[in-house]
Amino acid sequence: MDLRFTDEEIAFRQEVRDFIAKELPAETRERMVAGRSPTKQQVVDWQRKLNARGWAAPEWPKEAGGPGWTLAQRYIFREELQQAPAPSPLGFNINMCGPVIIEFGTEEQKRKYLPRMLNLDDWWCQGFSEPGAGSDLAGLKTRAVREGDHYVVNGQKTWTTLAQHADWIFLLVRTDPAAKKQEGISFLLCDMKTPGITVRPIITIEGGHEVNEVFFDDVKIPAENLVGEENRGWDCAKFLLGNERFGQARVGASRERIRRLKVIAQESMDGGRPLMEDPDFRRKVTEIEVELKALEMTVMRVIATESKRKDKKPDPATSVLKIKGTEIQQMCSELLMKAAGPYAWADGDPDEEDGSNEVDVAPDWAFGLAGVYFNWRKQSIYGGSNEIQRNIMAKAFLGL
Amino acid sequence: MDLRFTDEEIAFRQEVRDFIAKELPAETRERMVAGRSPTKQQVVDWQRKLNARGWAAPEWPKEAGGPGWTLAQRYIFREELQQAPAPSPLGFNINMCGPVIIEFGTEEQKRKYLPRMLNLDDWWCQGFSEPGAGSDLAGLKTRAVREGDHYVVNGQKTWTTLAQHADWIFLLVRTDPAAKKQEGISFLLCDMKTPGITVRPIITIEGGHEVNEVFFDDVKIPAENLVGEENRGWDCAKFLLGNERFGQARVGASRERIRRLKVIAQESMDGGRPLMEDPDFRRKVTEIEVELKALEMTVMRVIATESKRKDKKPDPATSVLKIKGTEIQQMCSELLMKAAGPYAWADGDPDEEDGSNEVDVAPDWAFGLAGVYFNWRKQSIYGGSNEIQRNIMAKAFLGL
Amino acid sequence: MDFDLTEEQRLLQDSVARLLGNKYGFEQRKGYMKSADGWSREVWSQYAELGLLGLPFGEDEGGFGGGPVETLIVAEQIGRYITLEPWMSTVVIGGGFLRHGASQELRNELVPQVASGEMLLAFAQVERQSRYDLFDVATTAKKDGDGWVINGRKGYVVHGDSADRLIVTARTAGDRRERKGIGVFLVDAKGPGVERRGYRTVDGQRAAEVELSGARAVAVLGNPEDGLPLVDQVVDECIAALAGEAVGAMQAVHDMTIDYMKTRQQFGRPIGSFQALQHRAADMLVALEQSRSMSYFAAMSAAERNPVERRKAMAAVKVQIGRSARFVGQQSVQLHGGIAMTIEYAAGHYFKRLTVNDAMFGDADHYVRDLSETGGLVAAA
Amino acid sequence: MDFDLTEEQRLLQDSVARLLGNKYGFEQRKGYMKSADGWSREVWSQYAELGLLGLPFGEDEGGFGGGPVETLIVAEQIGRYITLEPWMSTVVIGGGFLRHGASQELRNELVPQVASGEMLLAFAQVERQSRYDLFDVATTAKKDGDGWVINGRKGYVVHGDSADRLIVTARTAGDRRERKGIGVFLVDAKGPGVERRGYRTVDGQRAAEVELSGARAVAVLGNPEDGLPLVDQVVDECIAALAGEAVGAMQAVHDMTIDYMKTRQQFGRPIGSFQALQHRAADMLVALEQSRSMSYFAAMSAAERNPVERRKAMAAVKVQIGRSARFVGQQSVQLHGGIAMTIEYAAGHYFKRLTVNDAMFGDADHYVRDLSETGGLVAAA
Repeated sequence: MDLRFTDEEIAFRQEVRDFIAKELPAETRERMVAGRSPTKQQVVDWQRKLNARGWAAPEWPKEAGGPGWTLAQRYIFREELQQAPAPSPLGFNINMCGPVIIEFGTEEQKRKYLPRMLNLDDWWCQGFSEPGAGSDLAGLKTRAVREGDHYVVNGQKTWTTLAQHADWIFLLVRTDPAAKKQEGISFLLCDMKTPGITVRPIITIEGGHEVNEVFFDDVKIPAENLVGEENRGWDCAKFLLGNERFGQARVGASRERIRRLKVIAQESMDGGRPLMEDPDFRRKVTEIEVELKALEMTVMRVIATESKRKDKKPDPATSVLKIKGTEIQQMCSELLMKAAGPYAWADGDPDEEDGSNEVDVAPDWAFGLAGVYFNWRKQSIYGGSNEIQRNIMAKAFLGL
Repeated sequence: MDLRFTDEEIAFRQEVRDFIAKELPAETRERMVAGRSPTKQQVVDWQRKLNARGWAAPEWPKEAGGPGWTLAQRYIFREELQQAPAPSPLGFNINMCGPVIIEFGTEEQKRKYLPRMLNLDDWWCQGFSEPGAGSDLAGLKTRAVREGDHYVVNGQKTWTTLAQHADWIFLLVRTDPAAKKQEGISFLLCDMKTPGITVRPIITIEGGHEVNEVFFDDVKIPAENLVGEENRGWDCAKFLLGNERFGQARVGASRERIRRLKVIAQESMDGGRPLMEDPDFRRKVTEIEVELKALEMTVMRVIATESKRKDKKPDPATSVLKIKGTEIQQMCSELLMKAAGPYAWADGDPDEEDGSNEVDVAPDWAFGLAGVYFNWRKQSIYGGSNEIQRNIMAKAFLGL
Repeated sequence: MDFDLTEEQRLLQDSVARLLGNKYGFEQRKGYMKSADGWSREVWSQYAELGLLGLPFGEDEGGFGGGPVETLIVAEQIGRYITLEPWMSTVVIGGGFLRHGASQELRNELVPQVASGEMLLAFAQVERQSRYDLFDVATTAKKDGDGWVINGRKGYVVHGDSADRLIVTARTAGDRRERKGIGVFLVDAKGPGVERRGYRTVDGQRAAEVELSGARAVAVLGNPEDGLPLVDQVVDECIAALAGEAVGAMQAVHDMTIDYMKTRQQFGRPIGSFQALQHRAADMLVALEQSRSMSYFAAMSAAERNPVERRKAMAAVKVQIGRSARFVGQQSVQLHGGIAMTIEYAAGHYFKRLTVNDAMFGDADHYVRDLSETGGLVAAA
Repeated sequence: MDFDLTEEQRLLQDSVARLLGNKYGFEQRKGYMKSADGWSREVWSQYAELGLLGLPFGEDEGGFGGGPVETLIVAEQIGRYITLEPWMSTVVIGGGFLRHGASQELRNELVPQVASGEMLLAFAQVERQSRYDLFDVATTAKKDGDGWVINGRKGYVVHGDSADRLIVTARTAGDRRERKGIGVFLVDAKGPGVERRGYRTVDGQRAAEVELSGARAVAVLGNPEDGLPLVDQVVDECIAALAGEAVGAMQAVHDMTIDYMKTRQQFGRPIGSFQALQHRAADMLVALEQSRSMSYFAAMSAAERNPVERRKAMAAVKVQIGRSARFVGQQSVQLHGGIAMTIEYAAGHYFKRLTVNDAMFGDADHYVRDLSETGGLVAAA
């Protein structure tokens, strides 16, 4: 048992850190420090810088355009991005659709899509969830009927994150309605410019536009856009979802939030002294720091185990990472809001490109923090709600 | 809406308080302040003093020997006893078996048992729970077979509190094994000296002897000891359990514990100052005080509603009282243990009559507090576990 | 001890419930939010007709003669429909300052205007450094002839953008965090030296950032050298009303959640049949019932004469209500799942209102500290 | 980064597990508890044979040459079987003082005796007023000729009744709560001026109250004028071992609970089929896994050279382990129901051990305060 990073890994961390320090635009960083999402252009620019360096897809194999890193390197890389903070490589491209194509796609599909994914020439989005399906993903109803060399798709997807930016969508459709629930599903790729697609924004409670409904009305998708076999799309979905091994822990991101929290709580006065000196507030911050340290060690355990695993089954510890990771992130957002006090409550979409504290109704460091808190309640709902994670642990791991 | 006590009620409280101040033996009080249960003799003596004053059975109707109090008076009386602290009237006699006899018993049974119950000439115990039944009380298996003018009882009861002190036991037995679960049960009264009864102590985790197993081996119980009709004993049981309206809140008892806690946390040094001045400890105490104040108001709401209710159905708020009441009591016991620090950990049965800190291994105020904490974990298990209470709320009240 | 409403109180409750039932559907509310004021003048005039705007004033001066229980009744309905009108600012806070701090002459002038709905009031108290300390006041009031001239900056002035008069705390003497030397002044919101920047708050209400540059007070409320006890009293009365609002909102969102759990299907059955979610709903009910109890305690304590006891009681109220509101709000969203994350669904709006309600005049954490520093509710013995 | 055990470590783990599997059934344990010592001399001699008593000493001096990982491995097994022998007192704490504080001569004399099981040590540190502050020492040591004479009273001396030597903290200079002026002394437990009153603690272990009246030290450990850094270091190593013990105990009681949930029937089905209880079990597993992670962090940090960083790390360890142990312990009892409340069932004994484990050298609340006062783990930026 040796619980430290190797010298090579420590050197690698420095290399990543130096790269970020040199290449990350200050504006992107500042926007993210304020708790806002980077703009589309900021994400694209950054992805291209990573791609130029060969770092666009940390988890991809070398032959597909990845850097060929060990798990520890991937972890270090992502952690450094998160705590910079810098945008992560676009998840839809790099962690969702890309790996599915690498695993199940034809050579033709690989050639066509992967390089453009890496360079963010195409922005992808995910068409999985449907209204009414919720945690029961396999209950999806969107139909695809084969007609000649096309599928004709009808139905509706929802919670489609950043569909408004997307050039392409990968989606699950039902190709055999007579089959049992998980069977009869196929995995398709679709150009968002195809006639019959309508994107309608869903505005979330804090006022942001991050997710969408996507309607398919007789949308013709070329049959060559099928990934894997027809009616075997659930394999792709399971692979994609199971692929998420330690990404939901977001240790680096939470560390960055705690740093920020400490700065804000030092600015914010309470009872005549900085809030950070209030024993109760300080205790709360310390408690998340402790949880985060334990989570970091749990991630490292998962990585160490993963490197030796042969099967591709999801690790039960993944649920621990999801539950604790999201609880910590939500708690950070709550403490940030609390730290800002009444000045957190000015309404404004934190993701608006123009910002909205221009009339100066709050100190800049406080503005919009309630919105982030409200928005982050989603974290315990999506990606397999934390209740679903507990079901998984009880059944798959404890055998209850 | 008028949320205050009336002048009469305030005067009544003073009357009770004066009585306790005058009559309660100092030894009894001191033993209870230390967190230990009163001895059998202390309970008996106190019950007789109450009986002499006509206060032995606060909830009984006048004709049965009760004082004829309003609900508010009963609440005030019990609260004053708890926060003195003084022993409450013996629950098995006064709140369990007595009311069942008053409601379902014959005149003969009333004459025979009630006066001796009031004066604690007979100490009763409860034979309901059985091994294996747990939260599923109606699953009981102890059999009673009618033979001439007797029932012959065979089986086992468990968790029988203070059976070692008891002269009589009231018990549920199965008289018709063919009937459905809740049917075919009868309610019997049994002299503990009847041949065939064996009492075996169950020692609880802290080392105390409070509960017992009671074995019945061909025990002959006169048929006249049947209460209500044969095979209708579940009615008695439901009545008895539903009778518990606000007793489990124990607001007065918790208030007394908080007072004690504050004294101990003032004695106990932490970081060079009294523990009570530690912001985190103080916060925890304050949080229970707040919960307790809310609970007190909830009890008063239940009382006010009860006085106007015609039906005898249990109030859903009863579950709130059980859950919060026990959570608060458990938290008090935990904070008392924490306040005492390492000196709470000397082992010793807190209920031993001789006490056991005689070799002076801890300050007297600290001795045995861990034992009380361990013992009080039972509170969220017995009397319908807190999980069962949540089931009741979800089903009976929320309709889920 | 009697928790039943009197006949008159029941009528009041029914009439407010009927009005809001008709006027405060979710779509109607959205419409009000988008209007220029951010709330409904029509509803406001109906408040006036029902006597809600004169609620706390004596019948002799044209009011309704209501006390803390009546305020609780109205506040609960306001929470149930998460209304947007400036009732809390104008009637509870503004009315409180008029009742406890205004000269007879000023009352004669303003009470009828408030009761009729012509006069809107807002409380300009928060400052950038003050957080939740009512006595932390940097804004100054300087004597100038018979009057007072005010300079400073106030933030999060709830409904400050539509108010006709601002009730401003300002320092007449002493250092920024001294308890003495604070005065309360009435300022014409449209008068010279007052600049307001209105904005919407996260819970859909309105507020303003206010700059005061040589603004002249039109009246003084209470003792200009020692106005803090007056501020404390009015804020405590408002805390009692906020408790009612929170209980109404918790009840509404809990009902909504239970309904959703009964209809929403997952894995072939209603999600309300899953025991883990049932227990969550039961815990929410416990939190709600404990808060309801505490809102009664708040109404009882609002009239408490001893200010130390009153402040302690209100601190306890804030702690219980704030903790419950957080739990009920968060879990309502969680039990709904994604749908409650959208702005088109009511549950999220209740969650947001409950979040802000907790923090108004200090959140549960603030008050648990206050209460613990002053010895708590139970004396040692 | 590698969490796998080496071949040698695996052998160590297996041999301890095998020994305790044979010797530490619940009934056997009860027998040891009732014996005069309160633990088993036979098991102790087998510890010696396996090298567990020489674990942390160099192979050159007759030890096993183990480091923090080896300590963790043994401690986890000790927790799994909640053993009663004085291993923590003698080997982890006593061994720590010998390794870091003893002269070569003293080591030469004592290490072989400790490793062979002849010499039992106990740490006399707690005083009635000290609570969890290692530097709060009223007991005095006065120079007398070449030696030191000790006066004072120590409480909760774990295994103090069977110890041959006591390791006593005593003040050589300064005020009671000064960090300087504390010395660490080795005292013959059976020598003149030492009075011990042994007792059983709630978790079934043994401790003693010790009165020192002119007891002469047989040796000094470390610098008698500035022994606190030595105490801190040894206690930190012990905290890392306690973390392992807690993880072992949590794992055992969690396993026991899951097994019980699978077999215990209520309402016609195993209680493990109730979702609310399943989620509780899952939350316990989260707590356990987070603690296991933290026990590795503890082992990593035990060798940290910078004492400030080491103390911070151990504070974090205590917080995580303590919170998890409380939850897992309480819920194990709750999920079992009544049966776990009886002394004849193992779950309650794990709960009690976990409760005491949390509070050894300070509970989670104590360390969260310590850590928060020293700036936490993450620097602001």
